[in-house]
Amino acid sequence: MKHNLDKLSAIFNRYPQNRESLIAVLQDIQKEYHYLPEEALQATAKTLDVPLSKVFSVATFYNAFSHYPRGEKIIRICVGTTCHIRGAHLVQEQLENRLNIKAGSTTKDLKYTLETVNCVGACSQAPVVIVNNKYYGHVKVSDAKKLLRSK
Amino acid sequence: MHLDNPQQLIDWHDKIIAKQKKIKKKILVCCGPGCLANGAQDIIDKFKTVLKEKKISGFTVEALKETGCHGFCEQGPLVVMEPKGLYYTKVKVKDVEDIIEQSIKNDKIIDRLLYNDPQTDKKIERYQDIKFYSHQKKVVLNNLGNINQCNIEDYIANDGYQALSKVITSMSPQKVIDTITKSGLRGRGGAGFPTGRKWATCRKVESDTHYVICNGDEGDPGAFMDRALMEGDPFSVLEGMTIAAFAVGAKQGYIYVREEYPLAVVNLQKAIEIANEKGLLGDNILGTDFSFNIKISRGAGAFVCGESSALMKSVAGEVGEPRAKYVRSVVKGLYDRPTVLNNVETFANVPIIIRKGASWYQKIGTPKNSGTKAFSLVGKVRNTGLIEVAMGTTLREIIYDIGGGIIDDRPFKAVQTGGPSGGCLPASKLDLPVDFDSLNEAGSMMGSGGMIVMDDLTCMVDVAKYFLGFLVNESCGKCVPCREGLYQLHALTVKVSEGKAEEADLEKMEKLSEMVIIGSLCGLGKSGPNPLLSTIKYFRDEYMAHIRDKRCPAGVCRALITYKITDACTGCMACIAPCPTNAITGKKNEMHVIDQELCTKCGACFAVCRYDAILVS
Amino acid sequence: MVNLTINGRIVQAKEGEMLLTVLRREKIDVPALCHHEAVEPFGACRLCTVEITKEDWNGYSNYVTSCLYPVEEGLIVSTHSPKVNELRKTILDLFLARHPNSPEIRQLAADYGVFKTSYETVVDGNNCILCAICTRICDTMGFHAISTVGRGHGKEVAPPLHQVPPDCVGCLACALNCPTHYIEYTFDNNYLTIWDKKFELMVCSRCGKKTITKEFAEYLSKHRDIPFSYFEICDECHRKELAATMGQITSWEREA
Amino acid sequence: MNYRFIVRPNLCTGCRTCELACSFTHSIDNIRGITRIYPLDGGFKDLWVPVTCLQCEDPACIKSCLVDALRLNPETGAIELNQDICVHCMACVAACPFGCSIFDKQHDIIVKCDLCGGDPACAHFCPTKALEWKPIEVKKKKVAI
Repeated sequence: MKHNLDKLSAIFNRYPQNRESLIAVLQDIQKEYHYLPEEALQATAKTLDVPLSKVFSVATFYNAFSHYPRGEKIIRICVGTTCHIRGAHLVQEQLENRLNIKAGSTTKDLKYTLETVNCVGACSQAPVVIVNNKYYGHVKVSDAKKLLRSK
Repeated sequence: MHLDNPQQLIDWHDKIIAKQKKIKKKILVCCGPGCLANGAQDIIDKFKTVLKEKKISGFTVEALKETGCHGFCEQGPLVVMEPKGLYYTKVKVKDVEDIIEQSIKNDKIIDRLLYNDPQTDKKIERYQDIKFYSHQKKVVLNNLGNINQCNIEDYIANDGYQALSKVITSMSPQKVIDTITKSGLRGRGGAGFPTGRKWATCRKVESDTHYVICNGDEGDPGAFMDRALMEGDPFSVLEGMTIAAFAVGAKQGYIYVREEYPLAVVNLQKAIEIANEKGLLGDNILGTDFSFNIKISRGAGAFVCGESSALMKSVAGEVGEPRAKYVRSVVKGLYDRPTVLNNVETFANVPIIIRKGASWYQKIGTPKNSGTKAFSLVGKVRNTGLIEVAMGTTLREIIYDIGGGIIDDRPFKAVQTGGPSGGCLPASKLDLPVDFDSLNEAGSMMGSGGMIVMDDLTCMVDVAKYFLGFLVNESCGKCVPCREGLYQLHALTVKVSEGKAEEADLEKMEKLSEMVIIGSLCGLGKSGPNPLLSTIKYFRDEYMAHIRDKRCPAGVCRALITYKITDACTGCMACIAPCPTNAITGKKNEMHVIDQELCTKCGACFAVCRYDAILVS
Repeated sequence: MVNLTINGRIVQAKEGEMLLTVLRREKIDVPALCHHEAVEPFGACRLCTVEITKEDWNGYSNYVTSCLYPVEEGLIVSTHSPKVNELRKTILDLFLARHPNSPEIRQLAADYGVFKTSYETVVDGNNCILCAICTRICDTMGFHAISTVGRGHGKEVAPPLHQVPPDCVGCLACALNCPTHYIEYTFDNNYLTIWDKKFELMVCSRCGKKTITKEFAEYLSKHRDIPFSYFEICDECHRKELAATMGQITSWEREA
Repeated sequence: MNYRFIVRPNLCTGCRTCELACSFTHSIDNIRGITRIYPLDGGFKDLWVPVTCLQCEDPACIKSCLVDALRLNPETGAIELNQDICVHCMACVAACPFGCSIFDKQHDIIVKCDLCGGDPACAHFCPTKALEWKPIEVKKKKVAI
């Protein structure tokens, strides 16, 4: 996939160009493109003067980074302890079945991405599902359909 | 305005107080994580638009405060009206006009928004009278529900930066360390290492530079105290760090915030900019030759980065793999320089201790565990939220007095503290005083302060399996006992939960756990088996039920349960649609049946049944 | 100099030395799979764990990886205490569950009396034990061609982007130092293939013997200030050349 | 006392005793090592040249070693290869312009002359004094040939 990499230089310019900025730069790239395109990783390595292997190592170590394009609608299921004991795994399974994908992947039509997240600190609303940054609390198994339709 | 000497800070403080005195009525809207998830932002916006449209004499937008977490998340979104302390719960956007019209303009109380005490079934007007609040001791969280999140004037009006001013003008670094040592403050991140001793060691190490790092990587699932502090009272964290920097001689500090907390990053960044602008951070603080800068370092989703050496690697832009700490990080930390690393709550305690004195602080709590501790009280407890209690408060007080007991009055089964490094304590430990040492002794740990209450519908094998699964995902993969050992422990718990385990497996798990504890490189592995060991210790019967009787008493482990519809079924058809595999059949007003072949035991029917007609066995 | 007691024997060591170095010097057999003197100690395999105590520790003892533990005055070390042996057995048992086909692991496990894993065999386990010797050597040599990728149980060693590693020069150090010989490479005529990258080998211009890869020679010549011509003939032909030159000089001496 | 390793090709008879001495001295586990010294045909009648490491002052082997396994032993003047550090990349073998870093197939290691730690066996056993380990006066000078 070809990308408009013009936005990269703006991201690089936000930080001092050294190793310490690596994670911040990758986060901004992730925010911009919703994943880390290969070309962007290569450009990052070059600009920050960090070996490509190290960039890749960091990019695959941390959960926050994805390496494939993500869907229009990103559904994140909180699987923190509280959400778990209040049935988050059941909600997860529902969503997985409905979308026919496992958590951590994207539907083929690039409509939905299903992800899990370890606690978003909204435990009083458990179980919590976040759809494109909007929080849904006290989610029930039967809410799966509603979540998929939500904006 | 840039403050060039301590006197200017005092003048400014007085000016703010005078200005704020003029504001008679205040509306405090809680913008803590829980309330935001429940739509507090919409309420704020609505207040703003309504206040713009309707001019109310003596009341402007300035009196509207977007505060940090007020605590009682279960009842959110919360709106508090000062000076009376009038307390509205579960406020919706449509209530906003009513609140302005009735409570602001006409000083009337809106009954339907008041908190209803479930025990007495009476409405309570002021939050101070609610048991959830009255049993707490708020020290470090005191600002949270009261001041605007990123407003330095509010912070200064509440005695903010007085401690820093005192430190800079009248204390030597050694005296600061002595005060902290005397206060008995122990690290709030989990292990409880004496903060004063840590600072003293760091100060003694000769180096071209020292670092101060604030650990805001609150990774324990079920904990959000640090998030609430960073979002709701960022200046207290900055002030605490600045004092620490003064004490150990650091010029550069970092705050490591986990990426799941975007608002914390925004608020801290804002606070840093403001503090820099005012001369309370940066070069020549308050006109002295003491300089200290703080940089935010965002985590990227790795639980292991809560471990100090992994965190420091992450700050340096590397993979967050811990290193062996035979040489401690106070001696050789970030970039091999002496580094003080404390957690958010620890730093937030510092200005209060300096301001009010070590002996004042020491009197709170118990002799070896002074002060208070913030907890996020969550799970199957009635009143979930953010709380703060004096050290030594018993679990019973926390769960029953503050927490209001278990949801639906079900029996209490266990409380989990310390996250994936902690353990589950049973009912027999309810009178345990909550402090570092007692929890350790009981096989759990304080951790950063998540407290997850579990009822009889929670399966302890499932909890152990959950935590081990979590750790398998979060292990960095460097050392073998953690990478392979936890993986095998998880596999064994799966075996138990599927009813495939033998009695010998239990012993095998205990043995392997011991080896993982001895053999692992960092704290993640060394404490990883705790949830398993503590559940085996206190809930052995439940394991045996899975192993011997192939039965899950809590009705959670899917391989061992079946869903059946009993004669209580009214044939309402409510369960038919939610069933994802169409396993339920039945006609209206006739008893339904679950096809066991098709049933995936997802629990969807159980959740919707209003007649308790679905039996889990 | 510091004095410590190892398995009841008093031993002297230099300050700052790591315990494992001392153990190796004293010919005490302590297994270690992630240790290589060319790189910094790592502490991943945990096999070199020993039990330590001191007289004033009131009977308390600790378990530390000797590769990373700096020697201390008065340290009392036991390298094969029952707990330590049990730990090594457990680790090898865990290894065996994941790498059942590695002859090296099987041998070491057998030495500790483990012949069959008592745990569930990991599906699609390979022979990479993630000791990271390869990546660390690659880093130390300055290439940074490969690294660990991912984390936890799914961690692996791989070139960046799982593609042909641009920075690899084919020095083979990764493969040659792998304790389980997991990293594959093939020689085919004048080519070496490793990490799916094909390298042309230098061929001795006199005898046709193959030496290091051309890229490695170019790297050394560029970064280490060694004339490229040095790499154009093999060691044997270099020696012959030297003999001829010295022969020539000696013959002049004889004539004189 | 400073010693120098002296090689006199015109005294060499090509008897190859040095090779044997070297090989035996560098045995590992009773298996002979490869020789680090080679009496080679000098190109003239009855002329043999014992070729071994010249312990150069600006050694290509040290420059080529990326893991710092080759170091000068200031006591003997020998450039020694630390086998524990060596990663067997063959850089020194390829880089030495005199071919004196050698791959020992028998033991799968790279070897080079280490002057036997200060008492070279080859010189010891050389019947004709073509090889000599001699105390010399300290002069700032290259190793004499």
